[in-house]
Amino acid sequence: MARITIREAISQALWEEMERDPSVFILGEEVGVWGGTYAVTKGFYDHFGAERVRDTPIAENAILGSAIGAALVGQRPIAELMTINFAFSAMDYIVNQAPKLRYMFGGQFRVPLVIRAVGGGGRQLGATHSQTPDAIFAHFPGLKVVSPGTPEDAKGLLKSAIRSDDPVLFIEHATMYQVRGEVPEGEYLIPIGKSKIQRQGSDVTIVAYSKGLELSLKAAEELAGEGIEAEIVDLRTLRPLDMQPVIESFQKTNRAVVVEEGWKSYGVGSEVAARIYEQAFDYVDAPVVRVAQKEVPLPYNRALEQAALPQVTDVVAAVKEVLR
Amino acid sequence: MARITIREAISQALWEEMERDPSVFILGEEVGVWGGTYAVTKGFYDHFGAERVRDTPIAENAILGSAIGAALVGQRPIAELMTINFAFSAMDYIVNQAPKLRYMFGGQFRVPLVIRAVGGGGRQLGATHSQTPDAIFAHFPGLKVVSPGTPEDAKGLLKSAIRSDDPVLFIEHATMYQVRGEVPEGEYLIPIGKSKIQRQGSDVTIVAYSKGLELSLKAAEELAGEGIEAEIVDLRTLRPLDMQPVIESFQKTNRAVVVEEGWKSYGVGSEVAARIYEQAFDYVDAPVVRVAQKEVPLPYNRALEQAALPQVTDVVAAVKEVLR
Amino acid sequence: MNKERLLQMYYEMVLIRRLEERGAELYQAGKIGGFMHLYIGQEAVSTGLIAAREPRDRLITAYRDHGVAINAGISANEVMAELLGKVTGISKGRGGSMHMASVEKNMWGGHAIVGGHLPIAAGLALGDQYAGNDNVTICMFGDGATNIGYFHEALNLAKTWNLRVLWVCENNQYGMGTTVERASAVSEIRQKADGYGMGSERVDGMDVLAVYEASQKAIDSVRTRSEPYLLEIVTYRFRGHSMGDPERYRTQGEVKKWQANDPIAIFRKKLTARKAATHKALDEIDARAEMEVEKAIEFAEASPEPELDDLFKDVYVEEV
Amino acid sequence: MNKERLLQMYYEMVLIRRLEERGAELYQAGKIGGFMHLYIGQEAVSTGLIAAREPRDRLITAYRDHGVAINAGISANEVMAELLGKVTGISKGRGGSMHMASVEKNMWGGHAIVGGHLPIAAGLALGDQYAGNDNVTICMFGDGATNIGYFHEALNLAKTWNLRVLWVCENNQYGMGTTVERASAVSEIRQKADGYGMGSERVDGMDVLAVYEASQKAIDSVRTRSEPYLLEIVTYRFRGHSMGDPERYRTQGEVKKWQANDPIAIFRKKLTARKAATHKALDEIDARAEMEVEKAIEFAEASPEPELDDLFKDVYVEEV
Ligand SMILES: Cc1ncc(C[n+]2csc(CCOP(=O)(O)OP(=O)(O)O)c2C)c(N)n1
Ligand SMILES: Cc1ncc(C[n+]2csc(CCOP(=O)(O)OP(=O)(O)O)c2C)c(N)n1
Ligand SMILES: [Mg+2]
Ligand SMILES: [Mg+2]
Repeated sequence: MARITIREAISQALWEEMERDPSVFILGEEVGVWGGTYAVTKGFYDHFGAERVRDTPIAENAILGSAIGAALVGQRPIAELMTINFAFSAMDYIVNQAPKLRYMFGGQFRVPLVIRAVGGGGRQLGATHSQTPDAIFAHFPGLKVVSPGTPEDAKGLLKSAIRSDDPVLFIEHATMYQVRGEVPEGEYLIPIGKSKIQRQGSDVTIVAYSKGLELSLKAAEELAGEGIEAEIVDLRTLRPLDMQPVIESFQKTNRAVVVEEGWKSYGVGSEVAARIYEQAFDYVDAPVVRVAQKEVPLPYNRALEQAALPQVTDVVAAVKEVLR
Repeated sequence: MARITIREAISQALWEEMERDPSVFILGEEVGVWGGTYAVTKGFYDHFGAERVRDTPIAENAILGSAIGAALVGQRPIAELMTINFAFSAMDYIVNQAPKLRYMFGGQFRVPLVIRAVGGGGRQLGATHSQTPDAIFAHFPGLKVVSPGTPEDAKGLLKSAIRSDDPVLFIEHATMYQVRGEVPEGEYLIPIGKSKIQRQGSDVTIVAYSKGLELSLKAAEELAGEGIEAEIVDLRTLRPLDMQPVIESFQKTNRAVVVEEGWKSYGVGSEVAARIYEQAFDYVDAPVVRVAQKEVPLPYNRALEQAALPQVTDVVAAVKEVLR
Repeated sequence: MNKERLLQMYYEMVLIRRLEERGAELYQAGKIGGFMHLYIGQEAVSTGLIAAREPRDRLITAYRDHGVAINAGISANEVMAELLGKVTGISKGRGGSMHMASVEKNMWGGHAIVGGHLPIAAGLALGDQYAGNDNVTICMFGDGATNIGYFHEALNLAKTWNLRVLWVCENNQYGMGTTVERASAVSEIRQKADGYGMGSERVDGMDVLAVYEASQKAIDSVRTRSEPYLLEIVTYRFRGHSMGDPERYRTQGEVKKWQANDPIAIFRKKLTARKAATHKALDEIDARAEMEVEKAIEFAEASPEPELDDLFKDVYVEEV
Repeated sequence: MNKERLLQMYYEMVLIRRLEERGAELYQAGKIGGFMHLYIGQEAVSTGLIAAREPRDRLITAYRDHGVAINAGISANEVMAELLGKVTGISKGRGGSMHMASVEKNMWGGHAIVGGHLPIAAGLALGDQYAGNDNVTICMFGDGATNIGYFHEALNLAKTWNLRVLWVCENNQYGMGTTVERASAVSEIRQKADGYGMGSERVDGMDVLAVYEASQKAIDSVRTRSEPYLLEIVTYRFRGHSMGDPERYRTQGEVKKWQANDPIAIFRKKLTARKAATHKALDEIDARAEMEVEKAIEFAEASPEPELDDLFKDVYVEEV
């Protein structure tokens, strides 16, 4: 097992798949000469060349639309949105084209497309550049939405996404690229659509993903110091949403907290909570508590921004509340 | 009280506000010469002229962006999206600009903008043109999202929206324009952000809005024939979401069904269910049941489309399930 | 062009006309739902254009796609069955009027978001460029579509990346009820190519042979020079924008004037004048087209509805 | 132009330069967060342009907005305080580097979505047209922004509706690490105006007086002819795209060549040559600008942070 960062994990997944399959190529803003805004594709341009690591104009519709077209005729493009905030500048392709073309044309088309997008707040980028709007993409059938929280998952899931014949939105978190963890040696894949227990515990179930996982793992350590053992289920995929490990854990703990970085209303926590009640009603001992972003556009000022974002202390407090 | 259709109610609201306030004007595709794709602005062009009823190019970003700009300098534009499906072609203005500008610039700006958009399935328009994606817009703080289900509400809420100094997304349903109902004589306003009991009952609480309301009212009649009295709470506004009447009703009935036309996952029902448990946990006798669209892009074929859309029978069945 | 091909073009134009006329009746009778946009008046555009393609050249268009489907080689049966929402339809009844596609015929839809398919067209060409072939992608769209951002991003990308796309604007003078002049900064769409340093031409879309010749030249130029080109084809739709258009935006006189310029009548006159066919031979073709459409209606009506059990099929390739 | 105004322009250019240099230091020291895009090298653009506006003419720009803010009349104090996220900042510490705006100074931001503010600019002008005045909206954006759909929709709308917008492309040759040639179908941005039948001009952005004159003419034309115009101002950014740019996409040689063409040095030479000022007088202005920036830093550092209790303020005008 090697210990690498999420950045390295993603980079490795891209590299390995490009080496493996010549139909895989990357396109997006500054993916090439620059080396990727977040240095994920550093060195790719020199190695794979300008045809396979394509710098695009600043034109998100052209990026995603052309990626869909190339996918239709058999290539496997990986389109990068410099940040997920720019998804709103080309939303139609993400929710209204890629996920619908196959169904609408009676199953004739395939759209083997990966859209990589970096999201997340906490870097004082102001309201338009700091969003974690993952939940809204997961609303659309036909799309797969993946958002890993560890290097192992990032690598294995991205490789599966690239090999998927369906469109996948792969959401990374800008403040998690440095997160380190073990990844298996050699080639491995992790299936899309499977939640995973990231920490075992018996007192409370924390459901989280991406940044929420990071917060939850830290909170769990703190709670362990107080004798509270949290079990953490990492959703990893928001659509299709795998509730089975959540429900199994909940049947053990009878109490759950859902942690996400995005806004609370109409968020991931709402869906998870609604399903827990539907699927494990008889096991519910206390209302599910949702930890999420305060309902404001994220401000620039650091203290204000942090006040709006969910913190480890919020997770700890939520667990104590649900255990009360 | 006059009995008019929702189409007439919306038309009256627009007409009255334009007569009252010269800073109000309409822009959008085919709002003028054509008279509105759904005939809502029929006669407006002749009466108010080309400056106040502006036909635009097919350019949703230009429509919404320019409406925001005009709103910033003191006008009160009503921008029409021919259908809400085209919101995805100009999403940034709806979720990332209009709702954030005021906050981001320290409260200096006002964006007194109404975006009218027609949504809904059931007309065999195929996957890209049949959506009811209301929930995703309600995810964004800074935006108000309104979607009425009766002529009275349509008129009163639209007038409030036009007078609001904040951006409002006003979602109409294409198959409800002919729905008739009583509206008060003379001028009246209905406040944004207030849910309303549309039918009294004591056995079960149905939470709905827009098309979901129509289905629920029909289901309630049917249920009444079997001795089941449903109380129907119409959300009317998805953000800010007023749970008080829902909770009050639920504390009486202890059982709830949420009915919406959009997809179930990450939908309105998820949020309402999560909040019911949070706010009325001690009153919960059975899991909240969500009635919603099946998780497929809507197909063209009529029978298939109807199979995917929620039906009155689904609401009836859900009520029986929750009462079991 | 040899006589056989000329008559084939004539046949296709008449077939489209009849199919649209009968389709309109079926729509009125409630057998077709959704939005339906007729191609009547514009038959020469797709017929002349598509006659000039090689089968490996890809087609993609907007929702006004019945004619394109026929010219692409999709059968009247499959088109009609799709209109009736039957499982034998070219899109299995899932797509309807606006969404006809056939991978086999290299026809990539049928797209209902105005301008939304232009970046996708650039992508088809990108896929071919990446694969190393010199296929041309032919992308058709309306005059109204040239004002939306998709158009700009797609044309800019195609020129910058030397993609083999023939951009074809069917300028039928209106986007719904809005004239080109009321929606576009320039009234000759071809002028928009100047902003991209792209070659362009404007051609009479009522004359199928003019369309054919211009298309052949344009496709050839795109293929050999490996760069995009914009063809503006000027035409007119004789019917409303879609079924149920109140048509308040134009006069009957204007419509009549254009109808006097019927592309089928014009072609008929040319064919007989240059003795490529007798009136009788053309009448026979007319009858054959009519039969084909009647047969298609029979086929479609007799075809089964999609299975309700298949509702969830094809949402994903891989089962989830 | 009288001497006083010339010296005011010189002062503003130096003030911007110093503010950016000191801002960069504060950023490195961790006192400024987020993305910060410096205007060093481009000072002549906004200075010459904005000197030509009347106060009623509206300004709107992208995220590279510190210079524009200063030229618009926002104080160095307010700019610096905003950079430090203080409540005394022009956007109360909510916006940061990319989001400076002042309704009072008719400066409408500071926008971080590339091209996103162009349709909004059209709307400012639409609001003025609707109000019946002849204010001009001056909308600045980068070369990279001309490839996105927003640009197209905004320019088309402005021309079709005769909106009074002066579109100003600051062509600094790069959008992040991508040259104009690699991203745009045409390398002279002004050519894009041809596709809209819009007047345009290309001007040297290192010469503030050339910028001023072209701007004055352009603003006047927009106002009196009541139609938009595209001004391409050719310039260069001496620093990276934003703080922390690895600058792998250009050589030091190229940067040096452009730095030899420093807009402040050029203007200084012109001022002394035409005896509008002595070197000594200009040195005094330099010192005054430096002081102004130091004072601004003091002000900003001493200013309070926003109240945490105000987190929910101004999400809506009306309390919800
Ligand atoms: C993005 C988007 N906006 C609006 C519409 C609604 N709409 C459908 S067709 C049409 C007119 C298009 O005109 P044009 O491009 O000239 O094509 P034509 O119908 O004349 O063939 C409009 C506005 C749409 N489908 N997509
Ligand atoms: C819609 C969108 N896409 C991408 C970005 C990321 N981005 C920020 S600045 C920039 C480069 C813009 O270049 P240009 O317009 O030339 O302006 P300059 O920075 O040179 O002043 C990019 C790609 C963004 N902010 N918005
Ligand atoms: Mg047209
Ligand atoms: Mg630039």
